[in-house]
Amino acid sequence: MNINNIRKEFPIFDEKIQNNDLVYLDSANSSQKPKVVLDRINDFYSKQFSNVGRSIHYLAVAATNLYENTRTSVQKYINAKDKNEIVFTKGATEALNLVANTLGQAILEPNDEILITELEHHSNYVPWHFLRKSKNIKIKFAEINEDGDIPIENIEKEITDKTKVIAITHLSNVTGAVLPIKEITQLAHSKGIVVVVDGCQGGPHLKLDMQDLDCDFYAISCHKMYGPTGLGVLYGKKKWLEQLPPYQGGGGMINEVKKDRISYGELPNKYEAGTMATAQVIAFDQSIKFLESIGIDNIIKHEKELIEYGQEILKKNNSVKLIGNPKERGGVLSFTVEGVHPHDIATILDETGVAIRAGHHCCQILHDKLGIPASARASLGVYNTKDDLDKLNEGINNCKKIFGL
Amino acid sequence: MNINNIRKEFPIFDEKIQNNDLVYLDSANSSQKPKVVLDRINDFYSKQFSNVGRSIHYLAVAATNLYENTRTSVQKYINAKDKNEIVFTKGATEALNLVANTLGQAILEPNDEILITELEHHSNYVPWHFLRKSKNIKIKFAEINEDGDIPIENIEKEITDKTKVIAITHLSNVTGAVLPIKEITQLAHSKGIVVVVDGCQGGPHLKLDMQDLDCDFYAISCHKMYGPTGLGVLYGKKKWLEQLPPYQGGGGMINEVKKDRISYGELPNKYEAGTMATAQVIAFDQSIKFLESIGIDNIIKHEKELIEYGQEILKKNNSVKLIGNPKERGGVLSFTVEGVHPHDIATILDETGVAIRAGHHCCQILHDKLGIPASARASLGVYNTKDDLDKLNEGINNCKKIFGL
Amino acid sequence: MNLKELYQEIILEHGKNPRNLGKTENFNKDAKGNNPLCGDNVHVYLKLNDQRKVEDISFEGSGCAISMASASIMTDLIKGKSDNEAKEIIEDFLGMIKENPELKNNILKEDDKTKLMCLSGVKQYPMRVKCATLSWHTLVSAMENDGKEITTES
Amino acid sequence: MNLKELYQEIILEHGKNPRNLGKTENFNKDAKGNNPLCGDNVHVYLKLNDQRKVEDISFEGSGCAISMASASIMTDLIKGKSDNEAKEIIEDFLGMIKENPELKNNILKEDDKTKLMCLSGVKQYPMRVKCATLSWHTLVSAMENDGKEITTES
Ligand SMILES: Cc1ncc(COP(=O)(O)O)c(C=O)c1O
Ligand SMILES: Cc1ncc(COP(=O)(O)O)c(C=O)c1O
Repeated sequence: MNINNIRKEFPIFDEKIQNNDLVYLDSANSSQKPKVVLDRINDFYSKQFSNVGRSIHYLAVAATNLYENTRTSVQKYINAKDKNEIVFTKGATEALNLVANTLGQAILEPNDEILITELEHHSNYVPWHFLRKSKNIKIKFAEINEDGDIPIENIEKEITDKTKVIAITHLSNVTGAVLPIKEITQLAHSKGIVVVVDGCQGGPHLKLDMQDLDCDFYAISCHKMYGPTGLGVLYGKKKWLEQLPPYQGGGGMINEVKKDRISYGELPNKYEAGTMATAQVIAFDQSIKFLESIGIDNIIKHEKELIEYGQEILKKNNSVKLIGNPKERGGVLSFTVEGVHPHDIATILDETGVAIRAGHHCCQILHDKLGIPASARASLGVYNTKDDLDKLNEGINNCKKIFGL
Repeated sequence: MNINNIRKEFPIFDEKIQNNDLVYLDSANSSQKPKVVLDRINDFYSKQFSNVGRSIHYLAVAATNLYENTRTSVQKYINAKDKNEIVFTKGATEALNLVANTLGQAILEPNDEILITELEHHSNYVPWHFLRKSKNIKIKFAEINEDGDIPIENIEKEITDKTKVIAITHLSNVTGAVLPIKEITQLAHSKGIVVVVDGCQGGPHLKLDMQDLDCDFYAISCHKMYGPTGLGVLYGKKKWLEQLPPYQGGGGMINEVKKDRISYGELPNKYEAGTMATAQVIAFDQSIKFLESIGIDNIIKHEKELIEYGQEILKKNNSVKLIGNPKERGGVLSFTVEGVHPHDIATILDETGVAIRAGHHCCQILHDKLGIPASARASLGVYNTKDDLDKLNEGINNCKKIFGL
Repeated sequence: MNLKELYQEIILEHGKNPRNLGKTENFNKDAKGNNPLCGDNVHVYLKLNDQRKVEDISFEGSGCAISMASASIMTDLIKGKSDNEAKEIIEDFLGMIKENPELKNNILKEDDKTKLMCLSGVKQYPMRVKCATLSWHTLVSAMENDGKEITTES
Repeated sequence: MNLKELYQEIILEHGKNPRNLGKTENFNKDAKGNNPLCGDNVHVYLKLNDQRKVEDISFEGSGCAISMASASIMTDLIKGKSDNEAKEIIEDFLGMIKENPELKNNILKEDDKTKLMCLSGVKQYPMRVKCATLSWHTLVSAMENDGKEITTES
């Protein structure tokens, strides 16, 4: 894996950002895009564009085939059994809303419990919260331990007879903790509990193997996986997608429409109402190919080195406090600096081209628990280098200087 | 308005489709995209990419501003009062689902009636149908007259004390009928009825003036307006968007998140959960600018000429039967050919590069009413010419020859 | 691509004058098929006698020349066959449309095979394959009589 | 852009040692403010006496140097002013942050104005404007005492 060649595939690194080289450490928010993806979007629109699945002229047929090819690529990439287990959505957030809404319609009863964790992103909490009101569902929170991990015992002890769903992140976007999904699924399934995984950070950083994880649903955010914005993937086991009701209604998802009744189409159409994000789906095939060309094992190895290096230098920097110390950490280094608020850190780093995120990162519950209103987060992509982390550290030192620390 | 120059702005017309020039008559399905839009997508991704609304580094701030600029452009283009009345969705279908779902939660009671029309696209029927089951709502259908129009009397006579919502298309994607939305809104509002307009075909073909129409909601499909796929706009009057509950939950749409309660953000964030279609929104600004640079009045005039010419030549062609004869027809010419099924027509036309759509165009109710299983549809965009319609007519003649008619 | 191959004489003729159109009397098995994309639908009726022979078969429905011709030819060829023979013919036909260059079964006579092969023109028109196969899938469903409505998405 | 202008001595000092932090006794008006994007929040307490004079004012909350300094300076300057004077100062400050090059009011003394002008560095940092204005918007809400929680989105 040659990092210089990889960086060359991302046009943005040719740009100067306020006269600085870009040190992009905000990939957990959204990753940059390789040229192959951009070219595919452009080519599709300028040479092959048509809507998919509706018309039968040449362009429409070709576009439909390309669209379905991506479904197959995703199926293979995440090792799903059937291509119809892949549903395209507008993002991971929609995917999680789809699951919460349809499980809510079909299998949840008042007083049933949904178990989530203190690590969850708002996108894996608010959709379940809706069911509190509409269905009188209870939500329980598995607690983090002092390392910012969720050990399986903390899950186990919150499970009751009423627990119907465990909705859990694969990789925390704040502590970077990688959760033992496979073990959680085994435990959950032994009790008949449905497992929904928020795979937003798992997508870019981990090997995705649905047969191994055996979860019932897995939500992916394509724009964090070197793909276009406005696209997500919901993986759902066929038995669920067949059994659950549709989520949105409209063109393309129907079978027969009469004035007094409507029957719905089969998978995958059932969950893809209306014109989909055609160009984005077609271009996402290139993101998968890009990931495959490097190899997820190489990516994991590269990022692990960076994480270790980052931890090392930040730990040496007194007044920096790393958030979490999970057994297995992926992609993310969150921290606070004694005496400097995260927003001030972000602004000062930005001045030298170092882009990080400051705030609660859509994890207010976790920040409440940690007793801090906000944190600073440096998050990694395949294109980052140790040099980027050195610049991060220099920036932090600059903060300390400005704040007289 | 110079049609040759306009065509030059669309790269697809430089392509050969199976050795033919492309005669694209499927714009009601999805329009082709001008180069400015494609360049904007490419530029944004390759030089300026970041997620919006979350981070405070330079790229994030710039992207957020660009994103919000499009909101303002759309506001102006459709003459909405407030930029926060513009909500970005994944498509018109999602926009209509959002409205049906949130009205269903907030104001609809069992036995209330929704009035739609026989012209409606499935996307403006299925979302309301969901409320039949979940809320025991009734759906009534205003009938078409023999011209494929919905005269206001046909609306008026279906209104009862129970009618809470009229959901209606601005321009039929099959008969091309332009409906008198302004008058319908006046009538509806005098009875306290909410008006939801499916503006998918209104968007590209009509002048959009929310103050004039005065409807409560208007759904737009950006990919039919020379914009990217995976994007729609919901216009909603502020009083509604403020009053109605959120639709999807997730990052970005919250105010405060606690373990036992959640409060939601203000407009426009409330309805934009999760990472949005950032690049698509930013590029859609160019679609608006493209439309403005030609001028909707010029577009209307050009398309009217084409429609008249098309009607003229098709009427002369015996064995062609035009569907509908509305007072005002926009953008669409649907027809059948005696003795040739629409699919066969589409296949035969395709052989010479003429792309039309065959089927029920997501309007099964209408086709049932017309007593035909399917129709052929030629639909127009700003780039079409009389020559395109001549080729359509030649293609139809070729069908007749092949079928020995 | 070649329109002439798609719209061969025999297709056009069967499309225009489909055989076995209507609802056969005393049918004991039936199934509906539907193409949600375009609105085509077909209803296949079957009379299977005690010897499991297709005593009568017919169809109702509307569709393009290809789908009408396909249903017409299908019903013509299946009539009088045993259910096992019918299954073999169906499988052979679907295999031919999908990938095989030729029909392989030894049940049909050569000129019947020629008729069926006339439908092979759709291979070059992927979106039209469904038109040619809908009635066949529906026949399978009728024979299994599992009552499941067939859509062409599968 | 210039970090030195943003983080002037006086900002850093107020940020580190905010004045009037805490919950003033006997307050009769208060309001909460919140920036949902980053989690900053502030609670402003106000004692308005019978002559509609701000007898006491304080705030609780957490935030960045800019937001703490802004609330600190604000409470310092508003204390002792009549409600009309307070409103004029608020308007003037918000106008300055938004677009005006200078403060215009005649209520504040020159060195108080200088203190406020130290916050003008945020103008070059659009995402930080909210940090500087949150406590001010919250003060408006407290004075109107309409109980509405302020978010920075408006
Ligand atoms: C009248 C009408 N309504 C709704 C839709 C659905 O729009 P979209 O597929 O962009 O969600 C369409 C387009 O197919 C349409 O023509
Ligand atoms: C862990 C996690 N879950 C959910 C989301 C939401 O994903 P999206 O914004 O792509 O819908 C994110 C990204 O912000 C995330 O990091």
